Amino acid sequence: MIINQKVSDIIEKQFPGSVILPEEPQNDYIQLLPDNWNEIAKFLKNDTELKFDSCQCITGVDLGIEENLEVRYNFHSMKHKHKIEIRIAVERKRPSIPSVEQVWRGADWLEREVYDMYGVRFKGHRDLRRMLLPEDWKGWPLRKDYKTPNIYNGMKVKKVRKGWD
Amino acid sequence: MGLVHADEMTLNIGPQHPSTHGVLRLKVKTDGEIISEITPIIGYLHRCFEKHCETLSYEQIIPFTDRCDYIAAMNNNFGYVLAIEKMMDIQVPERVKYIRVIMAEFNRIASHLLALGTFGLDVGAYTPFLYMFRDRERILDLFEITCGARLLYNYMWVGGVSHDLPIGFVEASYRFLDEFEKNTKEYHNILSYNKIFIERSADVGVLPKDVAIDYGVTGPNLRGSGIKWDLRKDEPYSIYDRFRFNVPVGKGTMGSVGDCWDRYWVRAEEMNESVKIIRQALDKMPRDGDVHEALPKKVRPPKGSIYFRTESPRGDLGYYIISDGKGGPTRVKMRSPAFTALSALSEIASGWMLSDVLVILGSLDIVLGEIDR
Amino acid sequence: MKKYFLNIWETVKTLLIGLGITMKHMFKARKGNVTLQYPEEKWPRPDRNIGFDLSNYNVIRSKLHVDIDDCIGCRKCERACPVGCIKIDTLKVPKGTDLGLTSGGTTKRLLVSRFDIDMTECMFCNLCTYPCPEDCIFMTGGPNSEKQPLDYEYSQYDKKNLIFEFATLTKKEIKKFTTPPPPQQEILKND
Amino acid sequence: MTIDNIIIWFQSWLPANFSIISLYLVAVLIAAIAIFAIMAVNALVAVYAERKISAFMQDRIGPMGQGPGLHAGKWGLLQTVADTIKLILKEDIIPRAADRKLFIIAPFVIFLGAFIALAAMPWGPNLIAADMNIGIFYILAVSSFGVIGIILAAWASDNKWSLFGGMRSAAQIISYEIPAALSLVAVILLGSTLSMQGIIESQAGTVWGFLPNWNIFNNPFSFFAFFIYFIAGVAEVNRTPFDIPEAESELVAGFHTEYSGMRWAFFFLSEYGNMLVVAGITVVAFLGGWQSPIEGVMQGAWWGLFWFLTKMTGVIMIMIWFRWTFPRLRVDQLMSVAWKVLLPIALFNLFGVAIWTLLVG
Repeated sequence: MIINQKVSDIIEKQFPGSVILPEEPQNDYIQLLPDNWNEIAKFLKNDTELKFDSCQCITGVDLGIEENLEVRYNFHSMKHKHKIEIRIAVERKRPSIPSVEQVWRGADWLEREVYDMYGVRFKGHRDLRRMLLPEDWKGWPLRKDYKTPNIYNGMKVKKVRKGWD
Repeated sequence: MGLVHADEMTLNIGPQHPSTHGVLRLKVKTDGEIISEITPIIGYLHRCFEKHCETLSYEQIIPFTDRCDYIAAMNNNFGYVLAIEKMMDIQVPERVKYIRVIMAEFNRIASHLLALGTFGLDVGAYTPFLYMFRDRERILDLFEITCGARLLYNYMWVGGVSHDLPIGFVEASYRFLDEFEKNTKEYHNILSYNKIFIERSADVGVLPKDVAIDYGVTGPNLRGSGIKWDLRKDEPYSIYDRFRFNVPVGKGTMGSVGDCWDRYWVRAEEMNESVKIIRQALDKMPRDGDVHEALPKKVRPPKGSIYFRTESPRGDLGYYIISDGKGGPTRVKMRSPAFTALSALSEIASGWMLSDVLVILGSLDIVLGEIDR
Repeated sequence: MKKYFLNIWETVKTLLIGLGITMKHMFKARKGNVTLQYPEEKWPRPDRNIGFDLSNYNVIRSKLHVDIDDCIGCRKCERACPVGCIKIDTLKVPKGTDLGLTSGGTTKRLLVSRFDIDMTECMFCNLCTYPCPEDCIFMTGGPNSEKQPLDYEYSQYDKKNLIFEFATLTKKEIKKFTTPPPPQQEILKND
Repeated sequence: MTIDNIIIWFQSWLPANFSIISLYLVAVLIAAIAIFAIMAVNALVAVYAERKISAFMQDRIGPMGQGPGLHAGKWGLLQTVADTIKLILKEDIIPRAADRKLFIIAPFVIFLGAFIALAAMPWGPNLIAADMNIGIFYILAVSSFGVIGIILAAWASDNKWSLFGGMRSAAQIISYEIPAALSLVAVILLGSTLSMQGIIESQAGTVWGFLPNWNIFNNPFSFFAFFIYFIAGVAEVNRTPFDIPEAESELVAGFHTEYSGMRWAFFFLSEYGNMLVVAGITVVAFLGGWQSPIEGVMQGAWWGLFWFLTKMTGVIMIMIWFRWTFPRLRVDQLMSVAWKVLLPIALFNLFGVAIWTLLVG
């Protein structure tokens, strides 16, 4: 879509050096650096031309043990009726990214869910707790390096039955 | 003279409670009847949908999407298969397109009937609930003769549908729609215009426009707040651009815009719009054609990712699917509309009475299966 | 003051309308009802409100059944099952052993020594029935009622009883089929 | 058939020196058993009727059965019997944290409220357990006894939901007593007596030649007083649209959340007993009690009983009809209905009736 290129240019103009330009030209998404993500987010929401006022989806992504974790944001503008996807890579060892929970209130639970499943720490999130899993759960289940525990709270974890005899 | 000391009481609504619509737990602080703080605690129905998807093939995920939003399983199928079809660039036959729309809209009516009925139940009206269930039952009958299942259909496939419509389906649908249109008037008379019901729901739990957008609330809840946003109209997927229908929005008829009554009313009106769509689709549908024509030999989308949104009865249902070119997806994320709607609960329901909180919760029409996934 | 009385009037009016509707329904209660008197009336009740004949059903999802005589042991259903509730073991038979034909006319090449379906795990998605090349795994009833009568009341006291074993071969038969045929027969055939 | 009649009947064939106190006790016991039987039969019939009526109103068929065995009889006629057996056989659970003594007492206190109120109910021209000259006052006094039981149950259960139910119930019953009592005062003014039989007798005759001279038709003010009393009465027995103390979609089951088995059955019994009391007062005060609707036709002792029961059944049916049609009010709306609508109208009615009696009567 054209909107991606346009938004990418605007961000690059406003915050030089924050957009990672892809090796080959594509227009599915915009790849950003995590450093000044919070300011960019505020800009995206409040700029009259962009006005991305609705945070549709935040997806945590793990594409393999060698690669970085990724957080992908899908934004939508109720005013201009356009949408973009923004991707931000985070380190696997100490995943951390500025929170946009106070920019879009809807991002609150979505970020908590990503934290729950991938362990990505959202800096500045006011209530970063587990969302779907129990509070005492250990590990980040949707990461590729996650190993199912044998015992949870003294209960034996049932293994997937193979050949069930 | 000692001062009268009043403490706030912590009260757990749920996980087992008649009005939480599933296993939702609300931790509330009450001062007498007034609720001062609400913390929804979810995850009691978490079935690891996204983890499961990593180990399954694309076709095998479809029955799992059924089980996310078990009230509107057809719509869940619909969004998923459309996303995969878009990735694989499949053109489905005309008849399949119409069948899918008919099924999705029927399921939307069924889902809204359940939403309105249980909302009435939250307010204390028992009888409308059973009237609505009676009509829902007939829709489920139509689904059953088509695909054999009443709740979890696994009906829509990538590139087609599992079965063609059975003999007599079209006639039975027309018969149902004629009767249903008469019944909706009765529902309005017994519930919508009932003064007690209006008193209970109008001006209660107002969700203002900007708050709704900020929280990412979509679907009837957003339209109840007066914003005309419907993916079927604004970003038409499948063949929704071929039908003529209105997008009802809340106007604050009985109270202020965005109150519980408006959300209720938007759903009630949407059922009528769905009836319109089904009628047009039944009229225009090609009478014969092979529904399995475009089924791909192997469902293997090319490498890449997609975020695809459809309008489910609860709002924008998004699928984020990442494919690495193998038989199964790397990641399937479901953006559930009820999840975001519930996140707005503590904002709009704080400060109301205990009875109102449950009414507001009912008006948001959440399905815990979709929230917890 | 006017508003006060108008409000009361509105309340009384709408409540009376509601009372009228329930009263109307009371006197024609049987007309719209969809209740199924379960032990006496059994699903599917074809005349129930939409007037559908059982034979018009596309499928009924009741209980998986396998016509083991037709099974060629291709394991497609096992692979299609999202929950893994089907378990098939096959044995190779020596060349020349005649396992017979399926009703569709396909030659059977594998010996199905085990075909178990755990109906406690089945989620009735019907995915296993489509890939079957011989149409030998299907849900009972409905369009399949000629092959197998409808059965959805297969409740049991023990969970183990819900694992249905369809393979009928006894150990003796397996042995008979898997042992290579005596050499004389081969000579005879070669002649 | 008052208690006095029974004593006189005993004295007629027992030796004269027989102790009057023991006779009195026996007579009271007979009356008590009779009243209990009425309550139990009422509960049996009313529960079945409620199930069936609600089913028909909701396009269902309600309890059904085709024969003996696990079925509840033809048309589900044995449904309530089966329910009773189930309740008796159920385990009686007392929560560990509950206040044991109060928990056990509470259902009986509630039951007692309905039970002793029925003692002054005139079932027929001379069929009344105790014909007091302050009958209506007595019934009003003792029928609000039940709220104490509800609060006891709510407090003793040591459950937050129960507590909510108890608080709501106390507020509700106390508020609705006032309009109910005020509209009954209007009736007392018309009949200038407090005795139940006196009130009924004052309604003999006709108005305008064809309508029975019941208080509901007597004058426009008492016509409205009837509705005020009826609405307040429905509120007092905690039925929809005023069922907020047990509002199942909000408070799970309100004050009886923790009760099970026979103890719970007593709550149930007294709910239907209270319906009987309210219906009885409505019939006595506004619908001419045991009087026949057409003057001089079908009158007499047994016809009186017939008319009384018929009218009572009618009133109970309307309560059932209400329940299966209306949504529930919120607590504050409930209070504002009582204080802002019913009370002013009741006061106005009282004033009107007073003037009416001065001018016309």
